[in-house]
This record gives sequence, C-alpha cells and structure tokens, in this order.
Amino acid sequence: MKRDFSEVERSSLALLAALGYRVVEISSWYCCGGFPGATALEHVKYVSSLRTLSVAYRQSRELGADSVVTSCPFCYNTLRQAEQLPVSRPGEYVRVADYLRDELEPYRGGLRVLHLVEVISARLSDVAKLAEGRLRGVRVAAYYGCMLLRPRAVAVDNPDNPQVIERIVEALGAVPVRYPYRTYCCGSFHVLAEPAIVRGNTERIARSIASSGADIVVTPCPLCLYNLRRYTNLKVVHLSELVAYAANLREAVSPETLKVVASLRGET
Amino acid sequence: MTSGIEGAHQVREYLTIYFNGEAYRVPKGLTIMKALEYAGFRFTRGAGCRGGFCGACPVVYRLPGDYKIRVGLACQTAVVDGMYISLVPYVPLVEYVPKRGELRPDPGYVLKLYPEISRCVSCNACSKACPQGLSPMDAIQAILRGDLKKAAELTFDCISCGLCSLRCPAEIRHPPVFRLVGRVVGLYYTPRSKSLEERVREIESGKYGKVFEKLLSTPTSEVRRVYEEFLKTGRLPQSLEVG
Amino acid sequence: MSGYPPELRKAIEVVEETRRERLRAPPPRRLTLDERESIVRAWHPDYKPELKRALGVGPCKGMVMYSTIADLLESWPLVRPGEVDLDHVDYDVDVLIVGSGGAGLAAAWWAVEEGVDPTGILIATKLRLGDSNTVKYQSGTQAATGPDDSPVIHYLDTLAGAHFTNNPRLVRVLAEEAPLVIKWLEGLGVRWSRVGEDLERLSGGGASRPRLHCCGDYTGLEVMRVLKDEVRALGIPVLEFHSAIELLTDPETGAVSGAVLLNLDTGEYRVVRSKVTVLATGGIGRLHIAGFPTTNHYGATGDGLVLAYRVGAGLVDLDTLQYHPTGVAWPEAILGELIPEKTRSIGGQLVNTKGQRFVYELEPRDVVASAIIRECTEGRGIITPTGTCGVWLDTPVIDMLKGSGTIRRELPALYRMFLRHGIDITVEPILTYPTLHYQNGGVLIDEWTHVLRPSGEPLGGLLAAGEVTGGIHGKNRLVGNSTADIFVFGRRAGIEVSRLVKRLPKPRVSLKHLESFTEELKLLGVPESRRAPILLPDYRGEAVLRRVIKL
Amino acid sequence: MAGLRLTPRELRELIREYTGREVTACMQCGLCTAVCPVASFMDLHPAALVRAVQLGGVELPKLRSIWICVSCMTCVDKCPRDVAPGLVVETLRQLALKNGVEPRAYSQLPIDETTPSILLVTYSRKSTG
Repeated sequence: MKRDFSEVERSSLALLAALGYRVVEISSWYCCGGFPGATALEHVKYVSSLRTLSVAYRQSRELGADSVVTSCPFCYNTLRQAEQLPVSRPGEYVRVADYLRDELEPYRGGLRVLHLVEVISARLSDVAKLAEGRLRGVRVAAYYGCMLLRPRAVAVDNPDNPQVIERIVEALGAVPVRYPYRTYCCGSFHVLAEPAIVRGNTERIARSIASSGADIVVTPCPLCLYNLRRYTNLKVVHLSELVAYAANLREAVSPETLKVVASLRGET
Repeated sequence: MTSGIEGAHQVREYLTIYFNGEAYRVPKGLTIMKALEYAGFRFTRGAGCRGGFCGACPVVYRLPGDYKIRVGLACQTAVVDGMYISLVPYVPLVEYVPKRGELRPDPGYVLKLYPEISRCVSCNACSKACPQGLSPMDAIQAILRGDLKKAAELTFDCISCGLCSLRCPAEIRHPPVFRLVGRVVGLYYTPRSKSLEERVREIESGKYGKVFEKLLSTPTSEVRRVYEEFLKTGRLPQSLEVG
Repeated sequence: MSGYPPELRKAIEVVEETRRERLRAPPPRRLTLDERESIVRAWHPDYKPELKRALGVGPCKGMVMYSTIADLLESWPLVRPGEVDLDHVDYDVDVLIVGSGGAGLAAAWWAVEEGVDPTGILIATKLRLGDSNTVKYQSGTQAATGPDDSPVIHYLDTLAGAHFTNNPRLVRVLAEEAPLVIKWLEGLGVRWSRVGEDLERLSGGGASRPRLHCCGDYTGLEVMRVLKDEVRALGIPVLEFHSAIELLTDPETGAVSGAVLLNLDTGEYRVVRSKVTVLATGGIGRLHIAGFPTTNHYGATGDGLVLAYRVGAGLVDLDTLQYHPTGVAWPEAILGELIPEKTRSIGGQLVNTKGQRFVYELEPRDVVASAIIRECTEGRGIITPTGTCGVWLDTPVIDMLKGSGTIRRELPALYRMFLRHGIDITVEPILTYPTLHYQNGGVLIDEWTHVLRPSGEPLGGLLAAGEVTGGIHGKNRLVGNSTADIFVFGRRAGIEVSRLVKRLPKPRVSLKHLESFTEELKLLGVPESRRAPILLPDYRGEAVLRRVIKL
Repeated sequence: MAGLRLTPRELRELIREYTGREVTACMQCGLCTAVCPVASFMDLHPAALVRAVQLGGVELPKLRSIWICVSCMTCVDKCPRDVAPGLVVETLRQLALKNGVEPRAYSQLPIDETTPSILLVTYSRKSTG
C-alpha cells in the first residue's frame, strides 16, 4: 500500500489523528501475503502475520496499546485469522509458533485486530461533528468486496447484509444508496492474467450501482479500487479518503479524489 | 622470529573434518579452505579473494549431532572437529542484464524484472543463511513497499554469495535483485558532489597545467625542500600557488 | 567466551592498563623525512640484501630484485613452440584485456566509451569476472577533490611518500586525473560515502590532506559490482577461468599480437589474436615473498610480469615491495588478511607488549611496517601460539575517542571477520604484523600506458595498467594511490586502445620471442621443472606434496 | 508429480485431513455455484467439482476451476452442509502447485512498472507453487 496507494495510508493516519488516536507503525512488519492459509497444508502462510503480531504485541506492551489497525482488507483478514489461530487451529499454531520461537517470543493472544472501518464506526458521533455536513445530500454507494466479510469468523459485519459503511455515510450527512451487488467479488487478482473475469464482474457491479442512482462509490479495498477504476467509469474513491475529505482534512486527500468529490457538488 | 607464513606451525592439535563424506585429519585453527588445501585439494573454482569480500566460496556444513544447516565462507570459517562440509562453488542465479541507460528509479522496474519477489512468505530462511549476518528478507520486504533506499542500505555489505537464494522457498534470486537495487539507488537516489564537479571542471580547464610543468622541470632536491617546508607551514610557496 | 587463549588474554591486560593514559597523551611525534628513511633502511625487508639477487636473463639482465621474482622471471615457458597450433586462431579480436580487476574493467569500459565496438573486445580473466585485489580494497581511493586540497599537494605527497624514487610524469597523471575517475565512478552510480551532500574524505598515511574516498567498509566490492554490471551491460565478451600463459608476437616487428589462454576447467589452450593487448594482471602477493602472508586475492601470482618480460618489456622497482603494516597476526585462520588503514585513521593505536605507542600511526606504510618489525625483533612483540609474532592494534580506543558504535559503523567487515573467530574488536585489541600487500614496481610504462623496453622505446601492441605496472609509486606507495592508479591508467589504456585500434593492421602471431629467451635459459642452466606463469599458488600440505605424482 | 494421481478415496481423506470437512456430505443443492462470482468462467463449477471429487477424482493438470476461484469464501459461508467447496478447491490448488502444476508461466504475465505490489502478491499466492 505504501508504494501504490499511499494516499490511503495518508488519509487513514490523518483521520485517526483527528479522532484523537496516537498511532505508531509496527517497528518491523511483514507482507501478509494477501490470502491467509485456508487449509492445514498452508500453515507457512501464517509465519509472516504471526511474526508481525508478535512484534506488535511486544511493542504494544511498551506503548500501552491494545489493538492493531490496518486500512487494507487483505491485511485485516490475514492478521485477524492469525490472531485467532491459537484457538481456531491450535495444531497449525503450535507448528508456526515453534518455528518463530528461535527468532522472537511468538504471539499467544492479547491484541485486537481492527480494520479502519470498525474504528470509524465506533466513533460515528465524532465523525459526524467533524463532517459538518460537507457531503450533505450526496448519494453514496458502498462497495464492500470480500475480505472484510468472509470467512464469517472474521467478518466486520453481517456478511449477507452489512450496514457498517452505510452507517458511516449517514454520519457524514450523505445519503447511503443500497444495491444488490454490494458484496459481490470484483475479480481480484484476475485483472493480471484473466482480465475478462474482472471486466465481467465490475460491469455487472457498475450497472447495478448506476441503476441505484448513486453519485459516488466508496470501497475499503485498494485492489477493488484498482479494478473498478480500470474497467468502469464509476466515480470511486477509497473509504478513508472520503471520510478524510468530509472531516475537512483536505491536505491528506489525494488531488484525484479532491477533483472527483469537487465534481459532485459542481464546485469549481 | 618466524615471518608468519602458513607452514610455520609449532606443536599442532589436529581434528577430523568430513568433506564429500570422506574424513581428513587437519590442523586445528585453519579455515575450511586452508584445511582442505592442507588435505591435498587445489581450488580452481570456489576460491577468490580469500578475505571474505567476493562471495566465491560459500560453504554449507553441519556439526556432529546437530540438525541445523550452517553456512559460512570457506575462507573465513574455522574448522570444527567432526564438521560435515560441502562447498557451493556456483549458485545458479539467472540474472537479467539491463542495457545501458535502461535502469529506472521506480520500484516497479525491479518488480517487473523479478516479479517472484512478491512470492516472499517472510519465513526468514534467507537471513539465517546469510554469512554476512544481513537480513535479505527485510530488504525484499522494503522493495515490495517501494523503499529502494532502505533495501540498498540493508544490502550494501552483501557479497552475492547466493546462499540465501539456495534456502528461499519462494525461489527468489536475491543477489541480482540487490545488485539492481544498489545500481538504481546509486544512480538516482544519491546526490552528486558539487565540490567534485568544481574540481573536475578546474582540471579539465587545465588550471593546474602550468604548476605541474614548473614542478616537472624543478630538480628533485628543490622539490624535496619545498615539500619539507610545506609539511611545516601547511602552505605551498607563492610560485606554486594555483591561480 | 573470548577467542583469545589465556596467555594472550594476560597480555591484553597490559594494553588495557595503559589505555586511559594513552587516550589523554598526544600521539608520537611525526618523523622528519630523514628519520623516516633511517628507520626504513634499518628494518624494512626491502633493505635486506640476503633476500635479493641479480636477474640472469632477458633485457633487464643484472637488475637487482627479490630472488623469488628473479626465479619467476628465469622460468621456462608453460608453452613449447611445437605444442601450440597457431594457425587455428580461436578468437580474432581488436583488443584482448588480460585480467578483470579495476584496471581491466576500466580499460574495457573506456575503450567502448571512446568508440571501440564492444564485440571486438575480449576480456580473459583467471578466475571469475571481477575477482581481483580491487574487490578487497577498503581504505579508499586517494583523489584531491576537496576545496582545501589540490592535485599539486597530492602529487608532492606521492613523490615524498616514495622518497622521490617514482617517475614524476606518471605521478602528475595520477594526481591530476584521480578526481576525474572519482567523478566517472560517481556518474556510474558508485555510492561513495558521504557527509551530508558532499563526499566524505578520510585522512590516510602520508597524505597531508584528507582525500581518501570510501564506500563504507566495502569500497572495492561496491566499485567492482558497478563496473562488472557496466561491462556486462555493454555486452563485452568475457572468458572466465581462462588464464593467459604466453603472449604472442609478430615475427617481423616483435609487436605483441595476442596471447595463448589456458582454460583452467578443461586444460585446453585457446589462441587469441588481437591488435592490442592490455595487461591488467595485478600483483604478486601469492608468491609469499620472504615468507610473508598476504592480503592479495588467490590469483595474484605475478603472471603479467612474466608475460611482459618474455616479450622484451622493461621492469622497474622490483627490489621493493609494500608490506602493509597491519595484517592479521592471529588467529591463524585469517593470517595476513588486511586490517584496513582506516582502522588507524579513525583512532586505532599501535601498542607494544609494554603498552606504549611506538610510532605515529599515520606515517607512510613502509615507516609503520618497519616500526612494527623493529618492535617484534627487539622482543617488544607478542609471540602467538602458532609461532607468529605481532603487536597490539588497540581498537577499543576508537569507540572511546569517537563514541560507541563507531567501529560497528565504520568497520563492519573487520568487525565481522574477527567476530567469526570469537573476538569482539570493540572490546578487545587485535594482534597485527606486516603482510605482503602491494607490488610497488613492475612493468615499465609511459604516460599513455604503452609498455616500454628498457631503452624506453614503446613495445608495439602492448599496454599495461594497474598493479602490474611500475614507476608510479617508486619504492613505496601511499594508501589509496593504488586504486587511483588502476582507474586513472585503466581509463588511459582504454582511451589509447581506441586510438590504436583504428590504425593498427591485423597482426601475425608467433612464439618467435621464445627462441632467444629459451636460449638464455639453457645457457643459465635453469632446470626445466621451473616453469612460469604459475597461475595459482599451491597450498597443499607438505605431507601431500612429498607424495604427489605429476601426471 | 506423484501427488496428482490420487484415487478418489485418497483424495477424500486428504480433503478431510486438510479442511476438516466431509466432501461426501454434499447434497448437490447448487447454492455454492449460485453465489460463486466466477462460476461462469469455470470448466467445473463448484457443485460439479465437489461431485467430481465424490465420484471419480479429478484430472488436476487439466482442471481450470482451481485457478479461477478467487477464495472469496462466499460458497463456504453459504453451504448448508458445511462441505466448504472453497476449501476443497484450495486443497486441490495447493496439491497442484506443490506438484509443479501452474496455470501459466510467470514470465508471460503482462507485468509492468505500474502493477501494484498487492496484485502481484495476491496473484502469486494463488497461482504459483
């Protein structure tokens, strides 16, 4: 994300600061690999997230923090599943923990893994105050993607009918718009080798959003953002950027997003 | 007082090492390279600077009764009794050779040439295999995040021995990647020295020509006196001052 | 667990006792020029007549030099005229570069830069591309790039450092063009160490201004990986593990017209015909002259001297060698490896068994080496368990003077080298004794790297650059001048190649020059078993060597 | 390549061991195929794939479905019999990858300087062994 979607990191950090949180980057964290190990055959895929959690846990003792926040749904999904590993799949956990033990004290529990959307939805009144109706009347369609909702054990909200982003939109003073394909997969990594899949899925999503009369689409996932922007002409921005814009943190919002939002209100 | 050449051994303790499965009695205190030579092997490949700089002599070994695979440089690792040694004279790392002027300052350029970096599962096997004690994993992670400067700093002391790549489950070719990152950072992220540019301009304008011609035509004894004077005062005589 | 055995740990206590006092006291006084010469004359191996003799063959017959080098030059060729089929030329090129260290690669790069077609160049190297002494150099390259410095002062330092025995014309080229090569390498992306925006310049022995340019502690490695990358990017053909064993000459003119290479893997020979040949074969440390260990790389066996001498080249200053004052004296595993001069530049102190400093650490190299040999010979050195002698180089004082972490930051390679043997140089001092480091003299060349006959007349078709050449450093080289030499004269060789290639015709090849040479060897009664170039040193144990059957 | 020639029974045991699910529990209700966002691009849609595993095993080198599945886990979430088709696919995919079968060669991918790291990483995790 630091390389390709730095605007998401910038706006998220600004937003968390505006909400009064002291955020410290984990001293050494490791690429989560995107997909957690679905089967017992893939426990090696938990090495990076468990090591990241171990470092975060040690750091949290020093800072008196109790949770890990990320803006990326992939990182959230893998870290959350890793956090649950000692309980959910103890056999695999022990193998990975033993492997890490000659490097550092492996994570055993005591940290909460949160996605940015959960942090915002816990502070809706404050967000509303910050927003001061900057987005009043704007019709916003929320596109969730997959990694925040499935598997169910790590979902931030009810996977069939999530409301968390819609509630945030309302807090911003905008109008949430619902449509059938909110949790439909955008085609993910197929954009690289099987683009037809992504074109098919994103067009279906775009048609559904268009019929719902939304002015702008907001998504929490950088890869969905990449796919939607590439194959549709939807006005789509990352959730953290929209909320940051609404909270008047303009310097933390990328120029492209500012242009998109400006075009909504007919501002010059 | 011996001059310290290898041959000058007093009473020596001996120990046994195993090379290619064969046992050899060699003097204690030698490096693996010197011990094998003592035992009668002559290196053509797998030896280079003999000082720990060129990465020609990676070696993999196990100690008796210990499952751990250990690594080192044959020219820098002292022999241990019961050591099981196998030399790695060549690590197959198919390298992309960029043409002149093709290097780009953009992390995407590195990923385009070596996309397998994104297969890194952060298992840290590479760091355990680094005889220089570096962390190739942290460098690969830095590249994935687009922080080429940090990756270059972490791998400055890398001698391209290739042992990390031998242990990497994602089959990443670390040495060529780190060389490429080093070149890109050297070319695009390192400031050019202004004083150096100034001095080169002076030299190319022939500014020092006259003084050198004068010095070349001055008898050595005179030049020696000028230098002795210079050592005391720290200044050249007026006649040799450059304009 | 310290890597030192009990008896050495006891000797360290003496060093620790005097450390506090030494930190306060000023360093020993700098010697005057006369004092320098007297200590060198008294203790330096260069002034031990029993190590030397007159050369018995060839154009420089009668010249006094180290006996080991004389033996090398008075050896039978590896190739006998009948054995080699010269009609079948394997590689027909414009320029053959023998050796792929700093000089060889600089020559190759600049030849292409000045217009030579890369495919017309062939680099033949004994080991891998880039395996050389250059890879190992740490203390940096001397070049007068600083505002308070000037090439004129660098010129005078170099002359004085060599006790005015070097060729002023060559020294001028070195001093005047050293900044150009630093700029050239910076342009290629070499990451010279920096202080803020500007280059970091360290002081070195014999240099009256700080002008050593380093790349951290891996200067040679950084420069060479950039040059190797460039040479590969230019598409210049390279033959690795191909050692030049004999030059070829034009039967009429005697000009050099190529070489016979030996494939070290397969044992086959290859015939190369080239309009110009550049010798960049490096030094001779691996001959272990006077029984000294060496800092040199595995292939530094002085092949270039033999090849050039047999075709009539002049030689100079082979009665002098540079013994780097601070080689590793203990542990045995890394005996003779380099402890870079930077260790002393940033504060390391030389201390004898009584815990006293006995010489100003940044005197020229031959002076410091002589002082250490004096201390050891007069019993103020430590005898190690393996029979070698050494004085202490007190490294912990560096962190005390410059702040903790300085050693780890400035000398990571040295720190790593000793830590591998259980010695932490930030806490414990290290034992040091001079080690054979550099071949001051070598093949006679002019300002454009043409190899000269003893008469001074250029020998056609043959250039030489780098440590193999002589005349630039006279009887003693200053720190950092060797790498300045290989890049400055490597560059000039490349430029000269581009001029020669345009006008030289395709030469004829022969081994005619061997006829007169082998005649003299027969006259001198040199045994046929003594053959050169030796390509690689033979370190097999005595027990093995006694029973080896040469197939 | 030995791992590719498993009998149906061996495959079922492997799936039980790696996913903790019984592939025989599937009653072919087809819900997984209905909710799968990429089913239309597959040669064996999820329900058909589970059926194939139940009956006769699969020809891994030729099977395309395992490369099309994006692990969005919707089918796992919806399956009334907890057969977790997504995990069945994942087991087959890992089996293939670990035996050297890959959907396409890395070098032919249209990767350029703008391809985001997140895309490369997710693609590699699912399509390279």
